[in-house]
Amino acid sequence: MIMDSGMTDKMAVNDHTLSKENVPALTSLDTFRIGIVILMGLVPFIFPSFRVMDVMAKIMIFTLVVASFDLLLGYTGILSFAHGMFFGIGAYSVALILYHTAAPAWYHIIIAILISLVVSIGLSLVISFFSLRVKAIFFAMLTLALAEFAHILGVQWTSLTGGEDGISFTLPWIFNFNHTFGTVWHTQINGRLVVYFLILFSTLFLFAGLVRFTRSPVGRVLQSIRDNEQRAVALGYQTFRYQIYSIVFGSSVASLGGILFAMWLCYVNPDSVFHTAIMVNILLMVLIGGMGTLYGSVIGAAFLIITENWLPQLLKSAAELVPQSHVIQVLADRWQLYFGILFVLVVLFFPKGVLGTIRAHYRQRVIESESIENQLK
Amino acid sequence: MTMTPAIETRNLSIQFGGHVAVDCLDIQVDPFCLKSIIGPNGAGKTTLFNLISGQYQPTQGQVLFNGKDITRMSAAKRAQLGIGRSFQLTNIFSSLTVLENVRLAIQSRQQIGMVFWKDFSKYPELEEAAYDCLQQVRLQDKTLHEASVLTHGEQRKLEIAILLALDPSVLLLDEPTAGMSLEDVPAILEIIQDIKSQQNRTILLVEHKFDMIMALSDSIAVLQEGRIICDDTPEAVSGNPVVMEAYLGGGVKHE
Amino acid sequence: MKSKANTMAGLGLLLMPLIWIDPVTYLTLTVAGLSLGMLIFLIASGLTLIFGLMDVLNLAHAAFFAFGAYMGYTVLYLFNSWGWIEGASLWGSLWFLVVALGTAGLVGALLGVITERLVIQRVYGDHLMQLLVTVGVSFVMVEILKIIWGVNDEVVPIPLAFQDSFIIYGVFVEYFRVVAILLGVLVFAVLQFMLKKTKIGIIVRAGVENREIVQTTGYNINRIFTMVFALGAAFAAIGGTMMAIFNQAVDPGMGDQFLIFALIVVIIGGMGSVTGSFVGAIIVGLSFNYVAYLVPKMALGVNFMIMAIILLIRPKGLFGKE
Amino acid sequence: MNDSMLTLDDVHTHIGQHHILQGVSLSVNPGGATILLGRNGAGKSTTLKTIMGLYPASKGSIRFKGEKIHREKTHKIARMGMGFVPEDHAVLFNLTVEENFRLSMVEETETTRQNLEDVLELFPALRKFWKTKAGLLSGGQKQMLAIARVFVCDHSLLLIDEPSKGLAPIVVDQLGEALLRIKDKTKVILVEQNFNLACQVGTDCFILDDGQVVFHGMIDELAKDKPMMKAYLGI
Repeated sequence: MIMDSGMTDKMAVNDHTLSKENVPALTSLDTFRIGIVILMGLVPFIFPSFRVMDVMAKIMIFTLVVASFDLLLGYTGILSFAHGMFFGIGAYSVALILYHTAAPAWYHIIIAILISLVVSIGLSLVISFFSLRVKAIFFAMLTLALAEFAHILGVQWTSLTGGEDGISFTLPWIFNFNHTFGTVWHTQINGRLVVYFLILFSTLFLFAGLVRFTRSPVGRVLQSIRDNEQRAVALGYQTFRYQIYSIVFGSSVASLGGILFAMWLCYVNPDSVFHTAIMVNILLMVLIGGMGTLYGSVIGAAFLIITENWLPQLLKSAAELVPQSHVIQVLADRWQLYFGILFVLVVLFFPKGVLGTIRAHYRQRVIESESIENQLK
Repeated sequence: MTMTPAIETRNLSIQFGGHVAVDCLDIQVDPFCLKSIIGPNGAGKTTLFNLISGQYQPTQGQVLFNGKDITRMSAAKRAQLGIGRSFQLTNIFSSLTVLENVRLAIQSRQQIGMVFWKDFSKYPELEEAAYDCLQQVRLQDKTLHEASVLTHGEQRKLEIAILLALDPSVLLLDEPTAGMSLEDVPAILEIIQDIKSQQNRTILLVEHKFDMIMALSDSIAVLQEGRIICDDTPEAVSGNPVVMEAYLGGGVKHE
Repeated sequence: MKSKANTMAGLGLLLMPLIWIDPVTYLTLTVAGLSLGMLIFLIASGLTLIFGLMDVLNLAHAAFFAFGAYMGYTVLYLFNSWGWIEGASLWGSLWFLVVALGTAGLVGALLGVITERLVIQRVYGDHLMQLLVTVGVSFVMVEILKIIWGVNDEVVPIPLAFQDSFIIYGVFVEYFRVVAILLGVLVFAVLQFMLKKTKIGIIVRAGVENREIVQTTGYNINRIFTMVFALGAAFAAIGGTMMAIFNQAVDPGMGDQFLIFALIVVIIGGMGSVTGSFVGAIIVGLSFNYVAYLVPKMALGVNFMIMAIILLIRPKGLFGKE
Repeated sequence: MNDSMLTLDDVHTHIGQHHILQGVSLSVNPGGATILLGRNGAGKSTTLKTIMGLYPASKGSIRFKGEKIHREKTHKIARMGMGFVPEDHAVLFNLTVEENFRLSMVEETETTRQNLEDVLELFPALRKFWKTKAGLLSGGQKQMLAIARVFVCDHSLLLIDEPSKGLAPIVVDQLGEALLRIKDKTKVILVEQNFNLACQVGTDCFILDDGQVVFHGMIDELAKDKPMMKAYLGI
């Protein structure tokens, strides 16, 4: 069953007693979800190529980051351009600690997680206190300025961050890529595979946490605030507090996503984690999947990352079909242009995104069948 | 015997710019009564509501709720205490379903708004309670509709259902029939009558339909330029020539 | 009383760097800071205008700015290739500047018209959509810019006369800095006149709130909106050319780098207030220069600190309303 | 009829998928006030907005002073001398009372300034709040401002949508007087639910039902026609 309030409401209304006793059976959509997770787990064994595994790992990480962003944008109605910055904070905290310690051990990763959480929570609290009370648009501006500042800091504070060259580092303990544990199914079980599964399970766990959060009473209040804040206050909700909850939680998850990202690449630089282009990508992923759907983040992340890996080559080979045309060559080189155009078109003409559109359609059908029922009565 | 009034204001004033909208106003509303507030446009009726429900902070004076000073309390806190209000222009969560609109109100009343670890479907009793409220205002057939697709009259009913769901001891109704077509008005009237006959809530009502006020009210306060010029029983008010001059402009027209 | 105290406090802060800097250097830095401030004001003014009147936060502003910078660069590059720039007199150089600024302004206005008609017009009244869509437009425009001019930094040929300076009381003042200050003040005056003395301000603010009423009163609100947006874009482009000459270089990412200044200025000054932006830009320009002289690495950080402090005292900015 | 000021001929209007006006034909002569009556949703407001060009007519023609206007832009129609007061306190909340008036003076001339003085005479409360934001006015004061601001310009035709909605009786009386005064000078088309007010100011009237005109006649004739009133107005 789609995570759809309409459907649950219907059950509750028409069938109070039934819904209480019934243990929910596995629906086709649940099976689909479990299937995807199992498939993700099997990928390293089915496809020996690193390329596929790399794409899968990035899809998972970005699903997580995009979902946490959706919590802010889609469920709370707050546009924070600093979300990419929190992602960067996570990535840099693990990179810096492992890089600056002589002999990193497993607990250094725990320390990195703690540091990034503390920094993210602290910073998101500060941002909220400064800007939430004024106006949503102000929040957007302030976070954008902050994100730019973080990028500049990453580039210019060379003694700490290594500047534009970035930091490469090695992972400790079982995560070390040189670690091997033997072979299963013709596939070598090594540190990289361990990290892959760490990403898989962390994403699963945190994503489930986000789903639970949005489906909890708090999540419901957030949606009401997005819709009509004044009314939510009149109902007795202290809206400010709820918005802070959402921002702190979302930002923390984003920084955890950053940690996973850095661990997968074993390399960070300012452009790869702090640049506005990352933020634009996250935005595009949310929009394509559908704001306020959470599950849409899977669709958005998968679409964009797969295209990103495949579009440049496709354009290049297409450009070669037209020989000696400089313009076409240049147009093929700037493949990000097409993302930008797609972005604008999606915002203007497809604002609900893939999953949002499907759900709206589905809800319409539920209402129609309900009104037919009423007429029959 | 003197009862503690459910709502009392003392010397209440508020200014906007240089303009005094409510001017040293004292009003007392006895518990479980229905008091109407009438007066020409601009007399400060809605402003008074905003002061009582906490949307505005007064420039001077006090607001008391069951004898307790709530002047410095936020709007959200007052709602939790039991002061519920409806708005002059319809004010609902338009992108949420009808049921969800009411469910949120019940959730607020039961103080489980801060729970983030439990799935909301673990609270079926909330939905049942919401369903009951919707039944009271005869909207039970529209539970799954998005609130924005309701007609104007239905939205006003939903607004009252939300208010009931908060289970407030004091209801502030700001022109519940405003903008409604004539054929929808009796339904609202009936609903207010229902609430009143349960004898467990205090109601403050702002309304322009004079017949309706005469039929419903226990007492009527007449506001003019931010002051109360008369506060009495309906009969006394309708017999008061000063009031009739100020409010009805001479000749009383009963439609 | 209070405003007097504020002015005194402001003056005190302004003179504070004299504790560490000798007076002549201080004056030099002040002139440089003022001219930087005016350049930043030029960038921020368009943003403020569009936000204050049309209630649109235009994040594509940085892209208009960058386009303007490249247009100015192109004009000067052409003049240089014809050999006009090198030996030009001060007045000749001024003419080149006017042509460059004019071209940039026209192109900026044209881009503004296109953007407004194609995109912005569909999202009036919806802040979230505006933010999203202008981020997208910005992204597209920077990519187009890279297609036209390439991804590398380019050196902007500068008339030598601009780099000349004259000396007053031992303080070196470059001619270009004077031009920058005059231009900033001129733009400020034009904006103030437009907002205070004409009805455009009223019409546009009214149109933001309720198009129907404005149309039925007899105004062609669509055209007026397009014009205001184009004007904001033109200011951004002019600011871009000025900044290109000031830095003597252009690069595709320059929009983002300077957007941060514009944002800080608008936040400090109060959103939508032209006077606020003017004052905010001066504060940012001066403090940036003083601090860059004393502790070079802290320059941008100090601007952030000033922003934070002002937000703490006045959450709506210096001149912000409601 | 060539001397009619405004003629609608078989006008259809769609809003989204809804077919709101289903062939409205009516014509009004210069002078006096014409009232549009009918139930909620009968299409009265849509008729006014279609005349004003805010909704495109999908079929039919509209003529104003002999010129076809059903393809014109709203602001052009307005400049031809048609004024419009939409329903629900149609003022600009973020503008002061003064700015609201300045906005309505498309050209600030001696006449408009004189008109403004006259209007302020009629609604003295507005002078008191001259520098106040219109959003801070009470509901009734907003409605007064909404009407007062169109009186400033010399229109030849005024379309007014439910001016008495949400007003206290005494203010309705005041409004009635203002309308009586203006209708000597300017033709008024009024949508009104308050039948007393309609009778007070109206000369002739049209009743709309389900997007069509079902009655046309003098308003005092209608007042006598009890079955008609019952059937279409629920009175």
